Amino acid sequence: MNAPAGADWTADEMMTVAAARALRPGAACFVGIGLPSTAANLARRTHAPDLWLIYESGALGAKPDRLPLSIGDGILADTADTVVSVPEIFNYWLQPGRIDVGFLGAAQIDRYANINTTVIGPYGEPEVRLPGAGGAPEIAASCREVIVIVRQNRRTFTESVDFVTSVGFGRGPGDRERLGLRGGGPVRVITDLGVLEPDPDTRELTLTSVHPGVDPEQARERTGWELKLAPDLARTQAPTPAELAALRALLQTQR
Amino acid sequence: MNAPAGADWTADEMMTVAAARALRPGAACFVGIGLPSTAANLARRTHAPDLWLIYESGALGAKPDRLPLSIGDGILADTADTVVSVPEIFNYWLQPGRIDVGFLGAAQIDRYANINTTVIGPYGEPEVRLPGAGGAPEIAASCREVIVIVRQNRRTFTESVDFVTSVGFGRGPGDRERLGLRGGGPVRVITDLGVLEPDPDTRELTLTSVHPGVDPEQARERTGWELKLAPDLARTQAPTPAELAALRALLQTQR
Amino acid sequence: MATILPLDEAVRRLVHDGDTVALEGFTHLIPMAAGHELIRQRLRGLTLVRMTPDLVYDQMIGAGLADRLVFSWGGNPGVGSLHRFRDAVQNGWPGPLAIEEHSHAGMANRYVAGASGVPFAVLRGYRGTDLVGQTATIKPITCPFTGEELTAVPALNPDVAIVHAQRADRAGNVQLWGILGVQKEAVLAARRSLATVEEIVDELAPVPGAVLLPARVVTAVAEVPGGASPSYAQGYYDRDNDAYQAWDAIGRDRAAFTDWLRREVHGRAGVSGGAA
Amino acid sequence: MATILPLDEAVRRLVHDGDTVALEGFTHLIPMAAGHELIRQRLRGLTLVRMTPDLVYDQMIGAGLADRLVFSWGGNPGVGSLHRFRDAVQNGWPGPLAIEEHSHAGMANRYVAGASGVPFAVLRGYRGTDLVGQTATIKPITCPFTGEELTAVPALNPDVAIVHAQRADRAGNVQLWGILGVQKEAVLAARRSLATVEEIVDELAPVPGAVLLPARVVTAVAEVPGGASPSYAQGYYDRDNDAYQAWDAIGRDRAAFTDWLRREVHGRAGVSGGAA
Repeated sequence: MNAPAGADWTADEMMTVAAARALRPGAACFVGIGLPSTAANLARRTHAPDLWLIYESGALGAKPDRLPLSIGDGILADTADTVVSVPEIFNYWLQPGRIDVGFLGAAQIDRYANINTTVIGPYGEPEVRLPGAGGAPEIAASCREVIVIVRQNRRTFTESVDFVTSVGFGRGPGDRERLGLRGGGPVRVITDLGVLEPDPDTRELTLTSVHPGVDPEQARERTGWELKLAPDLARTQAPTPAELAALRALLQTQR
Repeated sequence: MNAPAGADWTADEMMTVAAARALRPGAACFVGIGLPSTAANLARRTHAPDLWLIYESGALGAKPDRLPLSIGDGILADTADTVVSVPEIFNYWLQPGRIDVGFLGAAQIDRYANINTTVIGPYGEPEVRLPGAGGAPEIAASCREVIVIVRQNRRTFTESVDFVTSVGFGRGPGDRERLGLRGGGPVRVITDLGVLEPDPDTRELTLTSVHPGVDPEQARERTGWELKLAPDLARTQAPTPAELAALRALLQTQR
Repeated sequence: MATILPLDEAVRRLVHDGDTVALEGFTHLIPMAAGHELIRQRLRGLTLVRMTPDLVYDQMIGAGLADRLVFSWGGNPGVGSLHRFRDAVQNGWPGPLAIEEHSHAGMANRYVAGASGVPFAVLRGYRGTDLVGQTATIKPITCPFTGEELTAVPALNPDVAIVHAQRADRAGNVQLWGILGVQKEAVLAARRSLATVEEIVDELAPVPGAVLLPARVVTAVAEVPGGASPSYAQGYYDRDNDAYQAWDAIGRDRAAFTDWLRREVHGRAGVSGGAA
Repeated sequence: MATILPLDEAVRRLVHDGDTVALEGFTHLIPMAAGHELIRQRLRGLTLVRMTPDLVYDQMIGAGLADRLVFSWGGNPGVGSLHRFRDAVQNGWPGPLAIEEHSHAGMANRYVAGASGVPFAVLRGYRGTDLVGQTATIKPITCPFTGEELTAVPALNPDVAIVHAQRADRAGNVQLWGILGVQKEAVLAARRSLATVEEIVDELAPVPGAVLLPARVVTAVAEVPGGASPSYAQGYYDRDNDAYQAWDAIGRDRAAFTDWLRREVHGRAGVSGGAA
């Protein structure tokens, strides 16, 4: 809905393509189902065929030739370099910092990229009870970097989250170190409007790129805090025909 | 050498047969190489074909058709119900108390069945450096019961051991409980002269059976403490022809 | 040594009101049929434990079996929310449901500690999150060598663990392969265990990647072909994704759910396979 | 990603004077040839780590590579003592050898902690034994939930882990099966790792019970057929029990050992297989 008039792609497609581009060839990538899995598998079909996909179900080096439908889809075990138990995936692979990139979604995210996927409203008297933590707190703590994919609106981008399920930068610089979190934390929040990155000094999420057709003011309106714009605010490169074709072919496999 | 004149078996054969008889059908038995392995495999060939053999190398339910030559012999993996890693054998099998019987040897053993397999003389200036602990301390701590097999002499059966590698009954009643050792501890020490069992009240090893041809005084002479004799001191049943035949056939397989 | 029993008899012998019960299976091999049998036997006051309460727990919670849920992620994977779970937590329907909430890493380590016979596990986890303030079973622990502060979680030792697997032999050795999940640890941690299997065979041919649960840690085995449906059993059948989609509408509405329960669970006593 | 290298080149790149080095393999798949290459390269000041120092460590200790040994059982399995190890501990020949002594359970858990990125592991072990008084890396720890006292041991994170396996593919994924030992944990715990393998193949066919070490946790792979001899490689060759027996006489005597070292190790530069 935010794609520019006349564009042959949607805002969700732009978001997925931007996320795929963020994955370096050869990286070990901890993948959740949904947009992260789509983005990671798109990267495998475009610039990063050797991306090493890890699913929390225990599949190491999965190479699905279609989009898996769950994090425990049989195609993951069938195509993996090896399958390990769930305790092993968390203890031997995630916790020691072997994973380059973790992908997270969010029901709420604040200016320091702290994420809520647990509850809207008070914990004891929830307005909306969400699924909860799953693998997210330790993905956020231990991956070398974290990428968040989430659609941008004021309900989601809130001044403060109702519950910290996964720590981004806590209350600002030094908090990750103080908590002993050994991964680098969020490096990028990719939305349907643009890309936010933590300011190197303040760690506050700052708009660094807007997607084609998006006015930066739109992004500010859809953010629950006073969103800062990077001085060198960039314009995301529109999806290339090759990227779009690969993405659509990938989504076809889900049928 | 302690077999009675005219016997067609040796004291070592008597010792092995007595150890085999101590194993109940169906028991899960943690087996070390040497006499314990011979005794356990003899039991499998006589009264306990369903004995469940566990080797610390990770073989669960091994069914070797010959005597394995090491605790990691290939025949163990080939015939096991399953092979697990060394951390699993200790953490998932031994530590939680799943093993009925553990077999131990000893370089020294005291009246409370504490065992030394580490060093003769002071630790820092050893007279004889022995192999060390291996799996023994946790076998002694966690198996439901422990059987010790060792040849009886004053060098081995000492007033006090130079180093406690594996705890029997510590300094007497209540010590295992105080230390949080959840297995029952040694139930039987089988030697080439007879069988010693802990006194139910004092926990002191007491001679409860002598093998055929052995004078109880011989056992006392070969013990470094004032060995008590059970009031109902028994005479071990001599090896039966069937037991001897099975043992000798088993030992043949080692060639 | 495992006893081979019909499913209803196995559940009757192993599971009692008030028990702590863990049904495990990570997307793959979810013991759905066993869950339905628990519902049919109208068990009450259970503490249900599971890393990923999904359809089968939504159904058991909606049917009123549980007083308490210990978990790390409660959703309909790939579809959305669990509405019976939400209704219980948000509105106390059909009764109040206490929750004890962890992360996957914490739950996995709790089972590992339980399987290992130690009272707690240590991990890097939870620090800085609001779970620490809500869940009493998360505590700090200091490394006695480095002084570093980490997190401790207590062992999980369910009264009963229930898993589904591909095969068992007649002695009750259970073999499973594909996505392995946390089933081995759940069975080893539990006081009693039930494995439902696709088939009982004379001999378990070795399969690459297969885990074997020796018969002596399995209390009972029940042959329940299709017992993981609508989840899947690698080598036997695929996941029924439509059923997961369809569950959303059923679970969303108390009346639709109650009707489903009557028809598809209580109405199917003696039908061996899972249904949703 | 693993690099495929000749053995001498791999050792030159990965192992340096003063390193902490773990050669693992539990009776099965002992990296004998790699040990001999360490001797040939006259490395010095090593801390050698291994659950079961046997022939290969007797040889390395006798050759003067080690300042320090971290271990849980040092013997010639099925034969008797390790005479070079005894000579070093009892008489300081060829130099003093400090020892840090554990039980198997403790060592296994130390590798698990190292592989898991936590600074310590918790176990039921050591309590009441004299190891507690001799080994500084054994400490009590209290369960924060039950108050029970257990034992903590620190993580092992060797600079280099060396293992032998049946096969690797050209990307450096390593496959091993049979008795698994603690090799996976040793490799995952180490900063760098070397796998010698019986053969490098185009495709790793799945084998029941096989463990795969993904190429990204392996630094280098060297093809060394017979590299575990006189121990064995399941599916390739049997254990040479005569060599273990013969070692007793060689190891017992300093002159016989020195002669053996000159002839069978230093005299065999470039010979790929293990020898004893």
